[in-house]
Amino acid sequence: MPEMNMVQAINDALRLAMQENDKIVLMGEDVGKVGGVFRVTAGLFDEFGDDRVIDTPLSEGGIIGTAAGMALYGMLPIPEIQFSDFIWPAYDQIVSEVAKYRYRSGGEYPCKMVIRTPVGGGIRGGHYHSQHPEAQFIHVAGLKVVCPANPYDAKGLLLASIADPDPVLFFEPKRIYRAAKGDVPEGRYTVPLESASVVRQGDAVTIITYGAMLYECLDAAEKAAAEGVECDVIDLRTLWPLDVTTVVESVKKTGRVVVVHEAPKTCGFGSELVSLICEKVFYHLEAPPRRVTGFDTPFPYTLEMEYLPLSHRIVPAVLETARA
Amino acid sequence: MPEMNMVQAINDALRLAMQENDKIVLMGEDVGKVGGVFRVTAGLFDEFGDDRVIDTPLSEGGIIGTAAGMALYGMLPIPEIQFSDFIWPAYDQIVSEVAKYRYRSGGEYPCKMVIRTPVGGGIRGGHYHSQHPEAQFIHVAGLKVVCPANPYDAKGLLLASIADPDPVLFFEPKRIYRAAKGDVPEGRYTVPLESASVVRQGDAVTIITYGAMLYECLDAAEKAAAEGVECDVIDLRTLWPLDVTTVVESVKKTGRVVVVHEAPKTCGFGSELVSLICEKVFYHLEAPPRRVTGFDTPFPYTLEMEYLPLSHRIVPAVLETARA
Amino acid sequence: MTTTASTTTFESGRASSGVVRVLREDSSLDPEHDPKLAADEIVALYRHMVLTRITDERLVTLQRQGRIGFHIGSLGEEAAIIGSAYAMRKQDWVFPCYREFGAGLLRGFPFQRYFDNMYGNQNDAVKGRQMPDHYTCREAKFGSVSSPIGTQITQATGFAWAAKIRREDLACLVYFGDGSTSSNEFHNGLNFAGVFAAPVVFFCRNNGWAISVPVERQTASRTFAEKGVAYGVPGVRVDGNDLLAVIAVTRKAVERAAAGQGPTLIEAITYRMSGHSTSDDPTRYRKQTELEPWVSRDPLERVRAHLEKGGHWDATQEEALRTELDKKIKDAVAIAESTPGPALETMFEDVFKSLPWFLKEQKDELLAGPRAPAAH
Amino acid sequence: MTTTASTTTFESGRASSGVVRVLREDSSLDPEHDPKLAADEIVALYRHMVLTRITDERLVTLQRQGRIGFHIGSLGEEAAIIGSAYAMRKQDWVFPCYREFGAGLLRGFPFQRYFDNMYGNQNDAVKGRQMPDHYTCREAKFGSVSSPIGTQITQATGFAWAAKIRREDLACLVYFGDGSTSSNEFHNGLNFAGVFAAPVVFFCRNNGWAISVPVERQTASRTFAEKGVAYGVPGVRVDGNDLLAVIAVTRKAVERAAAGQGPTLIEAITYRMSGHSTSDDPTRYRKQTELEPWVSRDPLERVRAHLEKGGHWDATQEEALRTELDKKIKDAVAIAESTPGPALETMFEDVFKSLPWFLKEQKDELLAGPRAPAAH
Ligand SMILES: Cc1ncc(C[n+]2csc(CCOP(=O)(O)OP(=O)(O)O)c2C)c(N)n1
Ligand SMILES: Cc1ncc(C[n+]2csc(CCOP(=O)(O)OP(=O)(O)O)c2C)c(N)n1
Ligand SMILES: [Mg+2]
Ligand SMILES: [Mg+2]
Repeated sequence: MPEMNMVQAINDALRLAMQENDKIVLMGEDVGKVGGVFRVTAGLFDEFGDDRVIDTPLSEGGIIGTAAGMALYGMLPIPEIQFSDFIWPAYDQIVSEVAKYRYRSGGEYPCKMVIRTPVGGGIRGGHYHSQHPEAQFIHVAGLKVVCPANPYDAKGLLLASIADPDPVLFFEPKRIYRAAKGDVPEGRYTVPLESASVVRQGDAVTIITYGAMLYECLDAAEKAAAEGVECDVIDLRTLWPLDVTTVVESVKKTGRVVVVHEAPKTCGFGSELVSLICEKVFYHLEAPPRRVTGFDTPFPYTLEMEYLPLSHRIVPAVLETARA
Repeated sequence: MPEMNMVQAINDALRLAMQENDKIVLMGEDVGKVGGVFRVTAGLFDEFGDDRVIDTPLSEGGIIGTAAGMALYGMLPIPEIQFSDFIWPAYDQIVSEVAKYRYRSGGEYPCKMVIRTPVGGGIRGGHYHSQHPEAQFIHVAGLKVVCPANPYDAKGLLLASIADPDPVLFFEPKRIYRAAKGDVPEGRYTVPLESASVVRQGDAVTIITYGAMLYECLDAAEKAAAEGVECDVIDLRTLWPLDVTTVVESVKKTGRVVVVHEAPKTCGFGSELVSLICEKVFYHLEAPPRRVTGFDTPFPYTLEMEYLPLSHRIVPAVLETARA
Repeated sequence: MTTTASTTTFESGRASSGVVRVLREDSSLDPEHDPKLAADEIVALYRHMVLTRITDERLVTLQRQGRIGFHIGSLGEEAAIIGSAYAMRKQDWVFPCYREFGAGLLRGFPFQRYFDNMYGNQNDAVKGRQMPDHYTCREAKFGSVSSPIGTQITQATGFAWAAKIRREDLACLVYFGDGSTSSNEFHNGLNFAGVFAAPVVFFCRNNGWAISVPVERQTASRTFAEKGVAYGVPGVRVDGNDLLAVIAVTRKAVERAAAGQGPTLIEAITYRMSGHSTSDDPTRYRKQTELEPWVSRDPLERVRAHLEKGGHWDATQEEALRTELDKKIKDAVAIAESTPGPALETMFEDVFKSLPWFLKEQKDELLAGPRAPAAH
Repeated sequence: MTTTASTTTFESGRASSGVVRVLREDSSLDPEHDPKLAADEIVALYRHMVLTRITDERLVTLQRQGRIGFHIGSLGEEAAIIGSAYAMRKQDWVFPCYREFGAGLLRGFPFQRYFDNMYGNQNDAVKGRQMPDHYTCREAKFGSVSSPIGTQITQATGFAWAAKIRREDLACLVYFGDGSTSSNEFHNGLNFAGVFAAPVVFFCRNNGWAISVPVERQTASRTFAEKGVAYGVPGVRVDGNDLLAVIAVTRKAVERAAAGQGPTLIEAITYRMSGHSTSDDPTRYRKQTELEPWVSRDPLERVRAHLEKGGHWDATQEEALRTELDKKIKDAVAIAESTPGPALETMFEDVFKSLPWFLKEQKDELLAGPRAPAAH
């Protein structure tokens, strides 16, 4: 099995899907000739040509709006938004149109697409190349939201997202695009949506996370273990619909939970996780559920490592939760 | 003291503010000659002229983008978005620009404006004339979010929002634009931001809400009282920054909480309230915090009264919470 | 580069210097652009225009009586809407704005389904989920009406572009108003269509108003057609109250699209004779006198005068038609009104293809709980 | 309406048929558009262009050495940027895109502050919060750089429009690239400016590329200037590598703005001689041969040749200037590099005017907790 990084695994999934299904088109800024600013689509322009790997004008609204039209026609567009920070010009098309199309047309017009976009900080990107905007999409009915944390999952989840009948936002944690490496099977396989992965087991505290912060959580779990606190570490993989069973089972076991994400705390996805846990397993909770997240400020540049919820901030939260 | 409805009270506040401060301009679709599709700006065009009450081209992005420029210049724009469902074309300008301007310029360029927009369902508006999109703005650092529930507060909060140095989203619950009436003092007064109002007192359950749902919560509290369950009903008035003290004090007293809002449940503002309460007063909680909200579907037309979290859905939640 | 004076209406990248018109004041036809329809074709189209007109009138009445919640109609714009839809081929697709139920009906949207939509009942194709006049009909190759202004423009470009990629002989017609040219979507739809030579016909109903905002407040460009210049999309202006002229220019645009020559922007000059919708009171912002010139340009009257002049229509036929249509509408109303609303559980369907756990939970909770008080 | 051939460059609503140029191949000046600068003015501008050029080169080196994180420069676009900024009056405002540090410096943005921004240190005006090249300088009447493409265009319109409402004699210049014309913001900024006759100068640096996307993929319009037609905004094309031509057309646009004649769209034809930024490798998508014609049009060389021809500049002066600037840059780098980063608590300031309770809590928590491992 070849070792790949995330970029290669996603590239591999795209190539495979495009070979299997000629209705798939990639589109976006710089995705064609140059293969994407992160080189995720490298080589695909040469293999599939200008009709299927399309450099577009500089307009995210235009990209998603035309992709929606293509989807109505019956194509399966996979638009890329160069950085998720630049998705907002397309927000109206995504939340008012793509997300609502099947519903508002009584099922006549599904609007299937997979929107790929890099997310997250830690690459010295400052305000506008670092954000992790899942909450604004999860809140909106009609979208599925996926965020892999390793190459195996990246390929398997992307193929599953493409096969899924509903529109999917596929968030790619760019900080680990090249840093996360692992064995990736050749050929087709899928990692089912709505299935979380328990990456480390323990019965003191449940740590719930996704994307690049998984590695920080694992590091923190290691350090907590050194202090005698063993943690379940859950990589959600699909953020919405949530694999609620895995979460609930773990919290039933531990009674203690720490949620970790990069996005600002207030009204972040962590707040939904805490609320759901309260609804489902309140009487199992032995300590207040904790959130370790980005702060409620814009994403800073020089101080980005202080902004991010890295291991050094997770460890004390885990230990306090374990001992509360 | 004259009795007014919400429309009149907001109109009164705008007139007063514009008389006092000639840097205020109103702008938006149909706000001028016709006085707004809900007639909130009626008469202001005649009083202040075309330079200060401005009918704009049909583009929310253009409205907020130019308003931002005006704010940088030193004007105090009060743009109207005709329905909050139509705010998304301006989302990039609001969250990437208006919200971040002061921060990203190191304080050199504050970008003060008050964005007024009607919210909420129950007016037979279907998908696109009914939504209540506060969560997408609260999650974003740099914005204040206000939502009055009666004419007195509407005037006082709007004047406070205008006086506040930061950008404010002022959500006007359109279902009670005319239905909510009350005495409104003439002349200037303010209702401070970040101050909730305990509208009804009880020690069994804390009901937290805002906007049009306040009346449903009051009705539910009445019915619960008939069953011996007395509730605190908190009208948040300012959603963010939250008056956390009032919330915390009430939950400390009751140990039980039901949050009610129209927006979809998942990642709604209710999830933040539940999480905050868990963080602040977990050990006071005697029952799982409950959310009674809109469903995670687009806003429907024929079934809108079944979608909204009206009294008939609040009552059982309150009783169950009281008895849990 | 040098720009030269031009009388052709499709010169690439340049707005036409004139407004295309076929139906002359004396009811004869200008041969230059005459689409040469058979008399019975014109009669059929006239009948459809009358159907649209009467339906509109009836729906306003129903709204005033509180029997439906809302209506947004096409009074005065029937020639623009029906002529352009008629010019599209069977295989083509039409993306509506919200005033084009007449176009939908022409392409096969069942009349009863339209009324079901106005009532949001259980037979409504969109299952009572959207406001009245937010219909859809896939089998008529007719899109899904949405409220946010302009979104359909970009989508139509994408649809047409997809067909081009798949080498299918198909064009898209997309409707929008003068106000919608200010939206992000107009910019994106036209720009992408220009760059990728998508076979799409942009049909701007310039009806003078965007609710209360007149065209001068919408743009400083001299015409809407010449906005095509910014996108390398040829623009043409047409008398939007002239059924035959509209058919002619739209057919030409479809031919261009089919020949691989890309998009066309059509500006149909017409007038919104009613308020913006039943929620609007136009007397607040426009004088009754402004309407007068347009009354004499009534698009139905112009076709009828032409037909009568040729001996293809008379007052008896007119009366018979009106009686027939009155009954047709009455029947449709009766059925729509007596059809129950959608079942509760339909609220949770179609958000996703299948019901995820959280919607199942919410559905079960709703079904188990008490019912809402009777609406409104 | 009829469009006529035109040689004037400001004909309302029409793109110019020609490209304005002043500096001829033989280094003499075309009197038609010559802005008639004194020799020492041109020398000063030339010195500033060289400063910009060397600073650019130095920053690329610093990035390659890992001493700064990023740089996005103006190699080849100095005449467009510096000429246009120079044409603005003292009271006017400039809204940058991200390549215009040369314009900022010209208007009084302190040189040291620019380097502080590149290092995100505690003296950076934006407090190390943004990426390098995202500077601001209110006292120079210079806006705040942001990454999202185009947002400054609409804001500049609003700023200028506000000044007009307040009857202040002030114009705004706003920079953006060819790619940015596809953004929603271009559409909104120009449309609002047209309708409200805002005193704004839209300055499009057509440098041929938007990262890897060439202009043909950006729009099917024949020129960027003629996009003004869609908004009733006159457009003009200028040789963007010709300092004097840029000054001339920008001055004219400012005059129009000041005279209440509204906005102008300037398309400056130039070329991005470097990669998009230090993150980009242009050899992946463009041939080295494409650059060659532009090397001979180097905007610095053209001014220098003109100055030398008139005896206002020579090799000795050039060398002295380069030595002087090298030192100036070295000093600025040394200071910026030895200045500490912003204090931790600054992360929470300026989100709001004063610190709300939740940010106070978050700040206290951060300060009380352990520090992050050394970055990167
Ligand atoms: C994004 C958005 N903003 C505002 C509205 C409210 N609105 C509905 S129709 C309309 C005017 C549209 O005018 P025009 O495009 O000329 O079409 P017409 O109604 O004249 O056919 C407005 C402002 C909306 N539906 N969507
Ligand atoms: C909304 C948005 N989308 C994408 C990007 C990424 N991006 C940064 S610069 C750029 C190209 C800009 O090209 P152009 O406007 O021609 O300016 P130039 O860089 O050539 O000066 C892109 C796509 C962005 N910053 N903002
Ligand atoms: Mg109109
Ligand atoms: Mg460029």
